Amino acid sequence: DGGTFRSAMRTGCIEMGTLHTTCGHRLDETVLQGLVHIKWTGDDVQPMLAESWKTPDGGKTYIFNLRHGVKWHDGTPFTAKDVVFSLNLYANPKVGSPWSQKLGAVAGYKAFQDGSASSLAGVKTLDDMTVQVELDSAKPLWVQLQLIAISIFPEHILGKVAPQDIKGNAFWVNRVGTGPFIWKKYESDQYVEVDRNPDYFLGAPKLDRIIYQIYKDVPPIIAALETKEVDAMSYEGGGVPISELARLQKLDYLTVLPKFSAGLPTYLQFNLADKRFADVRVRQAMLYAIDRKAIIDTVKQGAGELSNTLFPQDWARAKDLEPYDYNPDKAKQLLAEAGWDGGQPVDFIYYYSDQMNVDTVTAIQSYLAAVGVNIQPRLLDPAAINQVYADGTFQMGFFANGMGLDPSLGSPLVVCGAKPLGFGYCNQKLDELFNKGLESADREVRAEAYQEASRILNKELPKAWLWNEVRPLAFNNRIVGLAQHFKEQPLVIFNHAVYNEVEKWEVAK
Amino acid sequence: MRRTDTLTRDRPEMVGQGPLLSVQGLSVEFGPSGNSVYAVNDVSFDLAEGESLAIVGESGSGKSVTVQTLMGLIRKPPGRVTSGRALFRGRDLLTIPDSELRHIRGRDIAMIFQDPMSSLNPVLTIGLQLTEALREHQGLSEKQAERQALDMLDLVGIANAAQRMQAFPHQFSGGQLQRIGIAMALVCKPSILIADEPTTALDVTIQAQIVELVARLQKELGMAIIWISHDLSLVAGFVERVAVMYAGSLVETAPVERLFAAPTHPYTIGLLNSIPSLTAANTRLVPIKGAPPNVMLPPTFCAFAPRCDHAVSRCREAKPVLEPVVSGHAAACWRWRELHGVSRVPAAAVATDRASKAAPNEPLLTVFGLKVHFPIRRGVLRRQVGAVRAVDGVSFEVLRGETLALVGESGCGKSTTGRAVLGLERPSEGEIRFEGKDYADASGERAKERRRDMQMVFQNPFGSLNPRMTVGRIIGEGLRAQKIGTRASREARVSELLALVGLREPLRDRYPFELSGGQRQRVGIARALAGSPKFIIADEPISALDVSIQAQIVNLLDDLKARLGLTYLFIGHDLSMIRYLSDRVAVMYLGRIVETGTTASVFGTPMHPYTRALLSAIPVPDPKAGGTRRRIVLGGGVPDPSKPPSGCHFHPRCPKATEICARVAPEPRDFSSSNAAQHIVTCHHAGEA
Amino acid sequence: MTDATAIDAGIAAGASRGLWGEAARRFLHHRLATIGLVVLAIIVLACIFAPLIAHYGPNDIDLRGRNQPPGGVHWLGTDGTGRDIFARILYGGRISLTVGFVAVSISAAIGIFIGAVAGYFGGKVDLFLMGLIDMVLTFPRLVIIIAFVAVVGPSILNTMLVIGLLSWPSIARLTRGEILSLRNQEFILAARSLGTSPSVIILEHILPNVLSPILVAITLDVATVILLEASLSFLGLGAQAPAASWGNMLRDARTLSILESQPWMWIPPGAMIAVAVLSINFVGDGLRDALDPQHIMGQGK
Amino acid sequence: MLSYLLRKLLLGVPVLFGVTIIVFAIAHAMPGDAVLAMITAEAPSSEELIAMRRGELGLDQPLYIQYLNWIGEILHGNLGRSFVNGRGVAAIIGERLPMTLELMGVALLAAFVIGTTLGVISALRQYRLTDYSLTLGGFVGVSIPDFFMGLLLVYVFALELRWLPSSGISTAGDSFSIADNLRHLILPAAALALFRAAIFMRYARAGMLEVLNQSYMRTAKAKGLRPSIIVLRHGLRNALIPLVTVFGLALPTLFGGSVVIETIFQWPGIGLMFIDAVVNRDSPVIMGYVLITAIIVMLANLATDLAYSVLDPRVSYD
Ligand SMILES: Nc1ncnc2c1ncn2[C@@H]1O[C@H](COP(=O)(O)OP(=O)(O)OP(=O)(O)O)[C@@H](O)[C@H]1O
Ligand SMILES: Nc1ncnc2c1ncn2[C@@H]1O[C@H](COP(=O)(O)OP(=O)(O)OP(=O)(O)O)[C@@H](O)[C@H]1O
Ligand SMILES: [Mg+2]
Ligand SMILES: [Mg+2]
Repeated sequence: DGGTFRSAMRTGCIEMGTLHTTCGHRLDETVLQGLVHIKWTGDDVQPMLAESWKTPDGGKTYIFNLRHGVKWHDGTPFTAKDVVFSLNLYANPKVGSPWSQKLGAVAGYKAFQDGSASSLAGVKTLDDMTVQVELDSAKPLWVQLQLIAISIFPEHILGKVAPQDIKGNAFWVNRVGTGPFIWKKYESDQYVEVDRNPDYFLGAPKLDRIIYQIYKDVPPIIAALETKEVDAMSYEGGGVPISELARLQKLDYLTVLPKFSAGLPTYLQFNLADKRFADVRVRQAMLYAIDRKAIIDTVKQGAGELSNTLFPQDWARAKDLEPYDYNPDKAKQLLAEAGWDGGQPVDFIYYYSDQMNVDTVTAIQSYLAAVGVNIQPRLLDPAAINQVYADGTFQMGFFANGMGLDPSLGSPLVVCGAKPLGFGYCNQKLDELFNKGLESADREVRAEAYQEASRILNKELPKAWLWNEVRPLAFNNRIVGLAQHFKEQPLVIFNHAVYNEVEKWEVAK
Repeated sequence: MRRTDTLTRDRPEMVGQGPLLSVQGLSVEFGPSGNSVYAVNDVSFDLAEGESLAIVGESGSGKSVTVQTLMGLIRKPPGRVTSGRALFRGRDLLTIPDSELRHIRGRDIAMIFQDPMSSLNPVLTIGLQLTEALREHQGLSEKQAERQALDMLDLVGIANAAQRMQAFPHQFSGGQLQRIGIAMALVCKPSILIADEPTTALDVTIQAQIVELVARLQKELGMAIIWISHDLSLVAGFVERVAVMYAGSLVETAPVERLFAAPTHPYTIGLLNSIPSLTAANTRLVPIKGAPPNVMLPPTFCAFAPRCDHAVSRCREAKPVLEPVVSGHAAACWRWRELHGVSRVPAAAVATDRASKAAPNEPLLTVFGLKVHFPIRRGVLRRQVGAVRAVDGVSFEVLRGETLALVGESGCGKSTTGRAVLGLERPSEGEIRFEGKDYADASGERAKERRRDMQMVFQNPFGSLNPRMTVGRIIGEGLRAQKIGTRASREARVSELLALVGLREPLRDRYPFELSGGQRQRVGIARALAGSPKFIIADEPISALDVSIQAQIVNLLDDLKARLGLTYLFIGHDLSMIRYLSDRVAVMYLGRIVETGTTASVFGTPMHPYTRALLSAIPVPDPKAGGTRRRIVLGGGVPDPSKPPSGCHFHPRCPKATEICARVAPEPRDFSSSNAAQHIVTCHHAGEA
Repeated sequence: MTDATAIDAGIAAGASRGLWGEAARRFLHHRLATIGLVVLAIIVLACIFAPLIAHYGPNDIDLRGRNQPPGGVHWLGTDGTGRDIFARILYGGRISLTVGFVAVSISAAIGIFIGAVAGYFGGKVDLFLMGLIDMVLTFPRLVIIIAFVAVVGPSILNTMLVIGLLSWPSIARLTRGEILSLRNQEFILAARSLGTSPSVIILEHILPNVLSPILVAITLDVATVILLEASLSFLGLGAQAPAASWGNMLRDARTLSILESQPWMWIPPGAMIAVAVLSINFVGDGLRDALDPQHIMGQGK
Repeated sequence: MLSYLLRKLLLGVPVLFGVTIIVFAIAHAMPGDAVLAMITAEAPSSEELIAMRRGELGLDQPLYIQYLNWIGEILHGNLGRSFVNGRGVAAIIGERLPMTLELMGVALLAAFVIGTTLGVISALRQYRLTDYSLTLGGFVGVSIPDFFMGLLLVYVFALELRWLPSSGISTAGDSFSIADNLRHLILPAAALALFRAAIFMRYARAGMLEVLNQSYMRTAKAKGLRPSIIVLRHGLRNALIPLVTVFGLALPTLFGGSVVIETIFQWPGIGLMFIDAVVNRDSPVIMGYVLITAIIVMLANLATDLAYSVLDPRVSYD
């Protein structure tokens, strides 16, 4: 009797399926599996359905040796066909997965997309248990960077479904995978129940089952954590709200990790198409005007790491960055030099509606007002924000983007012509540096490129970097293994890493 | 001879027996002390087994509160019994706990209420309402209780009782409901029946049925009865003793004959004087002057003093108590001894010649074949499925300078006729000629002319005055609407009108709620007179007023007629009043006029069976007449004007109906003995013996 | 006021003496209503003169002095960004009360107009307008407001507009019912028989008489709308940060820690909503009694 | 009666038609659409993909065509398909409606029973301490917004006293049991009910006071009936009649309230679904929701009319 682990889950998009949402990946860690998963230590990937892989040509061709003896939960053996099927599914234009870009480097992707081919030319089986993937050009970090969020689906089930019907297919509420837990039951907006898979290829889990309890709102999760109705408040909803930390820390049955790095750069967004923000002095002035340290110390109760560039990774940041220490006089001076017109209000959008972020926006508004920048905050939901982005109808904003895993993931924010998040920023030098970082597997080489990039980003401030987000997490001590994992993890990379080794967790006796 | 027994009940040999109910010094107040309504002040009376007592008094005089206190029905708070005892078979009803009193209520003392419709629970079947008291008090089974209730319904004359037990109150007519109310009160065979104005809300013909029924049942069942009324004439016929109340106090009690023969208290005398006599010649009514009393004042003086011609300073300083005048007759007046023997009609009364002085036979208004139908819509598409034939072919003339009275039961179409004449209701058919001009479809200028020439005085003196306008504005409204005169001249005219109807100038800035009923009605009259109309329709202008005030208004209307040369169409149902004030009478039944003629001929020799029944139902303020008059009690209730009976509308209730009546609507025929005045009757059997 | 001057000053002055004077007297006799009115007046005045009363601006943050309990400097303490709660209560009251009054004014204007038209003209017009009323009544108001605010974007102005545009049916119904029952009152007939024109009948006879029940309904609606704004703020659709409204102050306090250990953040806005709603309800009750002709008549009898 | 019902239903058709137009307009006027709502920074989408997805959902067609398509679906008894997960809207609503109805039904019933009882007691004890305290309590009840009431209840009963679960419809993973479900129901239902109980109380009190002044109550008393019979059989029956209207009017507000309460208590009803749909710009679901609630409210109004005629024999619809 291994007991039940109840995990809070703040999502309602299970029915849509892994291929179309960004929010259901946690389930794939326990039910479906990928070829590889990112290690919970965050620094490497770990073989899963692929037992091993090699690249004979320095990153252009990958050969994956699949794990033998793996069975789908319904008893069907897992084979190379499933892998080819799954990669094609992600890339299939008829499926329309937002993740398809992850396979953008695979040979034949373009042709598949524009309809001139009916599958990815670069993906093929070498035998029943071997798959070969060929890329357009050498990408030494392809597996580490692109493959981690790709799940492998059972061809014998989903193969029968027309690609356009994949979204919202009944499969997603009755998933058949290869993972440590077997899909048992889904109750819409209530929970997903998964049961122990005794035949799991990494060993039978100790837990009997996991129940993912679904919540729409954060306060109920906190209450449930407190009343022991759930065991874990991990990344969901931004972790434990800062305001509730003290309260949870008092409870002896919880382990609270108050300063868990989220690898999440937070910044002020500028619409550079608006002439007022085209002047770099204006952008710099904004940063000088805000006492970020005070905000982190107070509103965020220490939950944030001051940052002056895009990358959260220490190794990717130069040491000699301009710190932009709080200096309102300098801010005023810069604004004056740039001829800033303080009378005109600035439309300022944001979408984190939790109290801490609202307070943060309030503080920012107040600091900016003090130097004569009159922002008018406007809370939007994602759809509206995307519309606003598409139309370019905003002036400033307060946002964060998760890119903890690798500095390269930050490129969509700042490279030339980046859509929709670039907003007109372009620096060829920066683009080159990003490419350089991707073309090598050597940490030294890459660090050099990214540090140079960090300097540019620090100086030009295409976005005004504020800090890297910290997410407090809390777990019930009842579950052994869970909190330990997080404690040793350098940063929470969304929810990928968490469920490695879930088969080893257990309920405390 | 029970009557003699009770009359002499306080002779020494009777004392030992003791009365069934003895009320002593009862006082009831409402509201917080210091700001109380002194509803009942020191009231005492006895009731013997089987005796019938009437308590008479005007609205607000404390009649209901008195009897409701006995039964523990007043709400406390705000009500408070401040003194007194009420011994019923030796037990004080005022002090025994409610749980005990409950067993007396309904079983020993039962009550019938004024408005039959509202005193029955609208959502319960009458079967349930009839049986619940039986089951409560006698522990009967449902079956047994039902049987008894059925017997009782039979007794009060509800046909098809078994089936009707399942019906709800709204499925009965007013008369039937009151019968049910009576059955409900009698079902436990109480020893005292209290009837609180059980007929006031009913039509004249139905009222007669009920009075007859209660009088009969009282004799049959041998119970004592307290009958409350504001109408002295109504009770004259069938009670043994009368107690007159004024402002919460008993002012006079006497055996009924004695009260009529030798009233002692000035108020009683005043009441009797203000009732038009059916038998006496046309003497001018003698109203009681002034307005009803203010019950907010502590009862430390004679409440009638402000209205009393004989009041002296003592009357205003101390409150008189009931003193025996003769055995069985007591009065509460400081001066009864001096006033004793003062004639009922004071010397001031003038005999007026009410014969019409105006040139006869010149019609001012001619209504011919008037029909007003209100459509009834039903069904998914709201199609018209029928019509309420409120007025269904009415023709009459009003001669210049006369008063034509339109009488008939509630709902027969009197008001609708009046409104149609005035243009407030669009006639479906017919002609309305005023001074020769046809007004039936008048609009614009013509309608405006009509406004100036004709006006209306409404029935309800409160509802017809906008509660949010001052008296001055109300009276001046017509002048403003028709843009007559300047602002100043209108103000002057309002003052003139106020004086004309006998209202003091300062009242002009009051609001209707600050006025008494009589004053309100004067305002209504002044408003109607503002544009100097030639013709006034008075739609039951006195029926909502107290008896003592009615005479004031009637006299006022009379004076105005004489002074301003007005012509009236007077709508009413109080026949004795109509006889008094009208020159000619038109009797209406279910949308049609059945008989028209001079007042003398219609009242003297009524020809239509309906008119006869109506006339016979008039209560006579004379106890002696009560026994001798033969009432024609009509069966059934007033029929539904949307489904009028075929042929003669009256035939289902007509004692004389024959087969032809159901088939053919009779034509009007003139039965006048002289050529001067017609006497038109619409009946197949008119003139038959 | 003497009789003579009352006549000179015309109806308005006369009214203050008689009916309305009487109503005012009754109202003042209604103890709770008087208290409600006084409290409400104090709140409204305090909100209007907020800059004179509060020592701090509603948005003056003081990050180092956040979450301070009530004390000598900050009377009601400070919130999560060190803003003075007392100041925010006063400025927030401006928004909450403005939303209440403006939204209800809009709905009352629409409601009275539509109700009056339906009631007075009857027939087909009535049928059509009743259909419209039914339609708007079947909408779950909050739900439509959520969708609507998503369209026009959250702001106080939009909130007021939307609430106003969706809340009129009850007032329209009431107005229509009152007018229907008034239409057949004898004093209206009397006015018609005097040749008074329809417009004068509506203005002088109908409106003053329907106004009092409607006035009562309106006051009660103000209370409802204040609560509705709070619910909208809960959903993030009411007043936008950093502006304060009682509703979003209450929402800001929506964490268990604050509930437990920083009651100065939620008790004041909660209490203000309750007190305002309570006083408005009391005032409404008082008006009901004061303007009810039955009560007035009770005097006469 | 039947004809009345028919007429009402027929009248309902144009009303519902109007509802569809307004709802469609609102759903489509919201900034952003279902495709944009799905885009996140982690999964940026190309413009072609966005266009393709719009095409798939039919969002590229002119609005009136979209409206006609939708109406066409409705006339076939469908409500269209969710943009988010492609499931039939009718099926989704059908799955969740029972939960919302359970919550609302229990809340409404509890509010009605509690409110009426207290209102009647308050009326019977008019101007006494009980009356004053109940009236004051009622006023406080109507001044607390739903969401704050929910929070207070969770704090007191789930966190401090640990009597009741803080959220959900049943203990996740356990086989469904009524008792468990009811335990979960108590707090959200109470949060919805208390406000309305206070309203019912006020109306019940007023209604009962009015009834107490009616002469048939005097008649009942004059018959010497037991106080309980007088109050219940004669009084309450009549006092209930005006309450029916209040009951009917409470329903639309209850839908609004349940959106808030379902969010706070993670009650998986249509309110929660609606909020998600708004965020996701899932217009078929938004429209389906409003249409269904409008129909329910309408039917409930009809039921109110029926209840009226049952409670009050004088009322006859023709
Ligand atoms: N509940 C009450 N509160 C205050 N005053 C009351 C109450 N009930 C009766 N009164 C007052 O007591 C007085 C006597 O009323 P009562 O009903 O006994 O008169 P009545 O003679 O029966 O009149 P009516 O002919 O109108 O029935 C009236 O002035 C009335 O206003
Ligand atoms: N607007 C209307 N619509 C439908 N029916 C009406 C309307 N007005 C009056 N009636 C009906 O017409 C009939 C005659 O009404 P009317 O008011 O003329 O009677 P009445 O003789 O004046 O009675 P009462 O003595 O009660 O005043 C009644 O049955 C009444 O219900
Ligand atoms: Mg009475
Ligand atoms: Mg009439």
